[in-house]
Amino acid sequence: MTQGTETQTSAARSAAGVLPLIETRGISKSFGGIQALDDVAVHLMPGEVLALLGHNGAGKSTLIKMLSGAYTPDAGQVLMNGQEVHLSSPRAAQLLGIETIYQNLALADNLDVPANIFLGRELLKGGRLDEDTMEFESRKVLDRLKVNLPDLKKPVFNFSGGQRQCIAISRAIYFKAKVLIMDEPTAALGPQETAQVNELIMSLKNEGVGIFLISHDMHDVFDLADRLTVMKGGRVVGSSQTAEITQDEVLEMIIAGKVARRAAGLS
Amino acid sequence: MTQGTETQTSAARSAAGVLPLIETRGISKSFGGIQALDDVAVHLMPGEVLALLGHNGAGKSTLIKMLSGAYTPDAGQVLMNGQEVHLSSPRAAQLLGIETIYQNLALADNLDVPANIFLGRELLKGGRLDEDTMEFESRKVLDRLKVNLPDLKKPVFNFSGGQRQCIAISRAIYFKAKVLIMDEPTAALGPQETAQVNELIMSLKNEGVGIFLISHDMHDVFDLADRLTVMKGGRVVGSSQTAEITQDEVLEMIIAGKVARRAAGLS
Amino acid sequence: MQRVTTAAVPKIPVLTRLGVDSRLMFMILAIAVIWIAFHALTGGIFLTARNLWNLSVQTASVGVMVSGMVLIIVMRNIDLSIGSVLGFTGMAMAVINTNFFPQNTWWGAVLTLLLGLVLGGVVGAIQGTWIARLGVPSFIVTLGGLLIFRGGAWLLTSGQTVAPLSETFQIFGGGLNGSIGGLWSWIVGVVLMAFIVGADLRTYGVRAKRGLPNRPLALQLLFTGLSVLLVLGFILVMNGYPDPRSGAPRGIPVPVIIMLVVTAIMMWVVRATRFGRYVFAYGGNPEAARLAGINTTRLTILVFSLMGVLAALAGAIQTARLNAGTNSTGTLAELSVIAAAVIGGSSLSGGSGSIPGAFLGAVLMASLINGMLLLDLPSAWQNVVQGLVLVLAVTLDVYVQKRRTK
Amino acid sequence: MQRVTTAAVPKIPVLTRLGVDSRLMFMILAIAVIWIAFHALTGGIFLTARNLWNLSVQTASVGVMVSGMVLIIVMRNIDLSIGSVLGFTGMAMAVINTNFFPQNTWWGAVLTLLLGLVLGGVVGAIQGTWIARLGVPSFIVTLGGLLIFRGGAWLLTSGQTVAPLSETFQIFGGGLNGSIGGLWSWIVGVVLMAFIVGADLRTYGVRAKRGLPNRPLALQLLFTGLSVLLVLGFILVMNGYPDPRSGAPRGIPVPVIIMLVVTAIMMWVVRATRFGRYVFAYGGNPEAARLAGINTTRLTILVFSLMGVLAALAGAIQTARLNAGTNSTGTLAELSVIAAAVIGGSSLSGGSGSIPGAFLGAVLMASLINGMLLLDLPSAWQNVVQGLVLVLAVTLDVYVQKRRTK
Amino acid sequence: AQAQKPVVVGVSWSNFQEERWKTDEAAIKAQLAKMGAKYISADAQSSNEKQLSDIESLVTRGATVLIVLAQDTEAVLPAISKAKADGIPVVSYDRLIEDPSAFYLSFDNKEVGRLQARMILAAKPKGNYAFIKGSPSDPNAALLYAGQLEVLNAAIKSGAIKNVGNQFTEGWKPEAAQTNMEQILTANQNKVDAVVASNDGTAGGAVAALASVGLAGKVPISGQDADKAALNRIAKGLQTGTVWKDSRTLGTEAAKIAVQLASGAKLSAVAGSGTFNGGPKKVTVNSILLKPVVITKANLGVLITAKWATKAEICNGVTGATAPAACK
Ligand SMILES: Nc1ncnc2c1ncn2[C@@H]1O[C@H](COP(=O)(O)OP(=O)(O)OP(=O)(O)O)[C@@H](O)[C@H]1O
Ligand SMILES: Nc1ncnc2c1ncn2[C@@H]1O[C@H](COP(=O)(O)OP(=O)(O)OP(=O)(O)O)[C@@H](O)[C@H]1O
Ligand SMILES: O[C@@H]1[C@@H](O)[C@H](O)OC[C@H]1O
Ligand SMILES: [Mg+2]
Ligand SMILES: [Mg+2]
Repeated sequence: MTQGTETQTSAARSAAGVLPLIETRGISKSFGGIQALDDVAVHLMPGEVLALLGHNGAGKSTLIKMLSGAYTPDAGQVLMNGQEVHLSSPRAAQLLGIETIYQNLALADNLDVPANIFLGRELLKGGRLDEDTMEFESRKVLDRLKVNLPDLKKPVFNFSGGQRQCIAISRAIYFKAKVLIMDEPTAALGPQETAQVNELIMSLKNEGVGIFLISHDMHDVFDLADRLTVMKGGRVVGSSQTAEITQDEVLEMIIAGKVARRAAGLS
Repeated sequence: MTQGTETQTSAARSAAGVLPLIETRGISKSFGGIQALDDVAVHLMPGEVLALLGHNGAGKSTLIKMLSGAYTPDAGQVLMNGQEVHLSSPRAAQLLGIETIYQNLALADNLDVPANIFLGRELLKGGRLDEDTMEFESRKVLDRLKVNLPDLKKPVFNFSGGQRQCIAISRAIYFKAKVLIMDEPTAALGPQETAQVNELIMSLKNEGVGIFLISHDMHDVFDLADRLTVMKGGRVVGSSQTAEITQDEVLEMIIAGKVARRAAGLS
Repeated sequence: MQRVTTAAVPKIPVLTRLGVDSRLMFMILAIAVIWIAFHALTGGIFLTARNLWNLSVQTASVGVMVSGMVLIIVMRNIDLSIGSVLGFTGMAMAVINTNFFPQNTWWGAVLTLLLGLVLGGVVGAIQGTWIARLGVPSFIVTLGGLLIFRGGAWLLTSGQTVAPLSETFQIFGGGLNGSIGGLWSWIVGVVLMAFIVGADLRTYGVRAKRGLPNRPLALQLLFTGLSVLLVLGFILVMNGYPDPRSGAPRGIPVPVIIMLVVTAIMMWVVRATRFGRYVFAYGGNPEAARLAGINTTRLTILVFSLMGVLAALAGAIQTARLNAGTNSTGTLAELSVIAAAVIGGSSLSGGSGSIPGAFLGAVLMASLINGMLLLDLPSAWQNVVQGLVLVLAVTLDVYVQKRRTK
Repeated sequence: MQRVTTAAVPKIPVLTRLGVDSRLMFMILAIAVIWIAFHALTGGIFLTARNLWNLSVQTASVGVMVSGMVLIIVMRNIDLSIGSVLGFTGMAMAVINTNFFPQNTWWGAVLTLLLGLVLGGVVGAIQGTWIARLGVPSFIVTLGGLLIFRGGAWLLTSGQTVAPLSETFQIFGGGLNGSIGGLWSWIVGVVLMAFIVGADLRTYGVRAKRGLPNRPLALQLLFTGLSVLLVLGFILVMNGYPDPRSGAPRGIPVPVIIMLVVTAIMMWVVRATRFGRYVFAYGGNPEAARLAGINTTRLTILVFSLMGVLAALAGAIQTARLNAGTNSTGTLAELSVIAAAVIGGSSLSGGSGSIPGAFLGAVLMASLINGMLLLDLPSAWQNVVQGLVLVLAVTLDVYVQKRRTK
Repeated sequence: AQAQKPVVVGVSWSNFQEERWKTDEAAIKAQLAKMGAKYISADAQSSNEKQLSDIESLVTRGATVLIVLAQDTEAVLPAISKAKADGIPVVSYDRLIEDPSAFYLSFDNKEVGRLQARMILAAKPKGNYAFIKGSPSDPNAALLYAGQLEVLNAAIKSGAIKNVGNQFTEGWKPEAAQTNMEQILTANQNKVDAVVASNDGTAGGAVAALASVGLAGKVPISGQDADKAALNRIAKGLQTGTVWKDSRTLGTEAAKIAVQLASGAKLSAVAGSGTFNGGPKKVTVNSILLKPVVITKANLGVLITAKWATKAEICNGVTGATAPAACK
């Protein structure tokens, strides 16, 4: 793939002098005959919240797993600040400042809350795990979400759906990210917890963090996102600034898989 | 526990001549020191949709697991049509007409879609599994949810979050239930799929099925539920007809754990 | 939007498209390679009717047990006791056969076998109950069983070898009188071929009528043809090894018939019965199986009982073949059986496993041992080579499977 | 709303509240019961200094390996090769020691040991790499290893036993010169006791200062006191068995020191290092561990290398103890080691396991065998009783654990 | 004081898999009972490591003298030196322990191998020989094979005898011997004229393999131990012979010697003892070597007279003209 074939939009952006924080070009991925992603191009600017929308099985989670290093694409490129990067492992993505909240939460069920929050990045003191500080810090970050956890030192196995989701969120926000990927972060959360997460998203955005937000909640999307991209059957249907589109038009894009007439120009 | 100590409300209902389809009295459950449920009484009338609300970890899932036979209570009773029943196993609950969609979905990941939908109640033909009919019937029930599944004969392991949720929903609705328990059934669903599920709830309700609906989505709750019960910290905060309470009042109940002043009389 | 793409034509694996189980194909291929290599190395001995006939008998004992082990492993359990249960029931049958029944009556042999199978079933049921009801890990319960029943085998006769057994009982071992002869082998073969052709065509027809996806007709015919040829070849081999006394073809040995029947039944159980379905559901997600209303306790007990019965069946075969009950019979058999199951694609973490795969795993292991003995390799080298081939074969298999689903 | 309730006082299990690991307590209790029972049954022989001293040496080989096996099992793997690797490295060390180094030099013994450990580490690393990089099930790779290295042990000397070893090397086996004597044992003991008191009090103080939950002071003192008494008792026992030549106390045997040091280090690794944390994270959810950025390939290789080193260490102990390299050394050791780990609470489905638990599991098994030998039971009965006690002990444990979390 | 302390004889067995050891044990027990000594024992289950622990525990249990059937004659030495240090005398039973402090009482294993070979050589002086050896981890298997070759070497060199297959038998298991024999037969198109099997268990497996190609009774085959099943085979003409080591004599002798040693007798003072230095390390030990007896169809009666086995056991199912004298 050569630079010459770059998409018009990204060329236009480069011309404007602001490079996207992260960008995909022509990403494809298939699983044993199922084409989960087909030639997907998305980009995210610093301090931008981009909502990814689409029906179930549209390919949203698969797409963001390319960006988090969980999967490697069959074809296509990922660029950060205009440079091609190779996200060959989750570690590689983390090191580039990409943090991810996975839809299936990805917790080690047999470990306690601090162990999960600091997994892979444990705090040490004098060569040994600093359990006390990790517990203290965990409590702090969890308190930001106003979640009620009876006992941090229990294995997370038996926590409720929402409690587990909060732990996964804490994991991702504790480490200062440049790009934050959130795959349906509030799906299992109660109203109060959801409000906290939404507040958090706004404050991270203001700190310049770029955020991918996958969500089925149209209200949240229109409250939080600057821009939205709709997918269907592994392809991008279209994109739009949230300010320039209505909920009904987005719904039509999701269901029909076509860009609404009025919004067509925006994509 | 004797009949004499029955709650006033249930006494009142009996007086009205309509017995609740299902009812709990004084249910308590603790897990190694954590009191997940404390003296919980709820009831559900035929054709009624009862929403269970509450913060994360309030005990909603634990409560409904008592009704589905997944857990046995430490103390308390369950009654169906006024008769005490012993829901000692999921099978026992199924036989009494109680179907459940669990929050964690509970699918056998290595089996395909029809095998999961008919798990435990496989169709036979001439003594052997009738795979073809099961596939056909699965397709039918899935189509009602308008979900897009590329290949029914694949293990469900790799399906997307929403696809898996639709399979779990199909499992529960295929078998005609008297009581349907839905623990956050639309949490991972796209807008179209959610609309279908909501429609389904209304039609089952009209057929006289009693439905427990656990949901964090206030819109859905007010659209679908006849009555709602709010829990906090393992106890019931209060109940109300949806028609007689506002969303804000409910939110206050969830967060403060107290019955809103205006709604107090209703509980 | 302009498309920026590098290829990515959706590639449905060709074998899947053709409705072929790539794992089984691979294993058959691996066995074929091993067979041909041994044939060359032994100067043309390996692939003689005589050696293949022997190989089939040598496979029988593990082959009978391995399908039971697949179910156990699929259910996230393990059974370490089968070697001891084999020895214990084998010794019990030897004692029963020589002491309690008149020699050389049909019913004496059959009754001995039945008592042995019941004993195996009871032993399995006890272990299964312990595991399912009390929640003790199967590793521990069956390790206890290994010790207890190995001791038990010794105690039955204070370590004395019990021999000889009745001629009728020896039939289960496939010795001189232990095969069904040329005529019966042909009858079995023809029935089998007719069945294959009938079943294949019927399935094809039904699927075609219902509009369900089918292999291309030519391919289906090729497959049916190959299956028929396989059966034909098998019968020819079995009849190609004459009885030294009469020169008449021996035909299929009884233990091999037992093994094939067990395998066929178990394949059917897994594919077509609720029981089989539940075993796999439990393996995939025990909690989901329970929540679906499956009686998982009973399921576990059943599977362990079945394993016990199969171990006893293998005990009968071994004891009859050796024409003696010895206290060492079956020692370490658990290892061969578990290995065959794992080679055949059972995962010790549960949820996956295949009966025909495990059967082929048993054939592969037995072929290795058989071939190396023909080469008269010193036993230390046999160990080394067996270890290497085992690892390499499975590595290749894993590699092929990965490429396929990539 | 009127309250309708039947009891349900929240019951925090008393042991948890007191900060006691109920599983370890149970195992210690089980061992105590077994010890006392044997003492009574053997007419006062079991609990003599001499027998306990022997028991400690008999535990050493399994005790050294079991902590490595815990990590392997926690990571959802298994290592069947350790018995063979033990035998192979043991034989290699015997050959090295007798052929390449001048007898009876310190450095000769130490270098032999080091070469052996390196060999074990390499063997483990190869197996681990195969498992982690090629994705072949550990059961198969290490089953291959079992065969290959057992053959290898034979081939090293064509099956000949290699003996005798240098006197200095024999020290690793705990024979006549293989213990550290009375004085040094006391020194070790006092240092240990001081350490326990110091560490316990410091931890208590720090937690108290930070306002973290602590045991009641009296209880803490009781616990510290008990630990000190345990060490004291241990030293007294070790010094209670005199050297027959001089009548002077033998003191702690070298293999027992090795076992205790390995166990202590491994406990520390699991509790306090990232490596240990990652092993458990991987066991709980391999995918989550990978997504958290952990290099799971390297982790697997490391764990298998560690296991190889420990197997070689056990090989040195066994070989030195036998004062001979034999090609059968270590046969079936894998079974004892896995059993000890499982008895100690490791689950073969991964994610859970405990080093001190496994250590106690090893002690329990060794006690059973040792005690049974002191009784005049025929060996077949010993097998039966050993199997029964094993199953019963774990059943009780499971029962206690269940009641606790109910 | 020594005399007042009761004699406790600790016997460490290598395993109980072959049925002969039960007979040995019974003989030792009976003799000790007669002499008022106590018998205690342990079974190492074919493990060197376990034998070490076994001997330790026998001493712990108060053994004043040991009878050791060594699993590995080298690896047992540390236990012997420990015993020596404790002043406990040792009888090395059946298998040589090359330590001057142990009294060697045995049927020479190499000699057993020689007898096996001679028995077969007499029946088939020429032709293709197959060897069914013992367990690869049992050093005695190697000794037996060495003895067999010693006798046959000349004929092998001259080409009269061809070694067409020799396999160890994992764990002395008859079923393993059976498979090994089947493969040797296949590899040689049945052209096997004689089989040297190292004991009766493995001979049983080999005979089963011969039977399935109709060669049982036609191919000479050796054995050792005079197991009852083997005696029956000999009577039926399915096995040429076995080497009978009257383990009752061995056991009785061992018991007597042990009691003597326990009461302070010098090794060299044991009645009838000589010295032996034929071991691999040429260590000189005090010894009594009993004579193994070759049993064939011709002298089966000896065993009946000696009450080793009953006529019913030996002659079970033996009928007709070919029946040996003992069964008539
Ligand atoms: N590992 C995999 N193997 C096979 N198929 C897969 C795999 N992962 C995803 N798929 C398939 O790819 C498609 C896209 O899945 P994906 O999880 O990306 O959907 P999604 O848009 O996130 O849906 P949802 O809203 O339900 O979470 C689905 O059809 C799914 O079945
Ligand atoms: N098996 C268990 N063992 C221990 N604690 C448990 C177990 N199940 C639930 N809990 C605890 O009980 C409390 C109630 O959990 P439950 O799952 O019922 O909450 P919920 O109301 O369904 O929450 P959510 O909205 O997040 O799903 C939580 O604090 C949880 O940690
Ligand atoms: O008697 C034989 C013995 O000498 C040998 O060591 O082991 C096998 C036995 O049959
Ligand atoms: Mg998704
Ligand atoms: Mg819940």
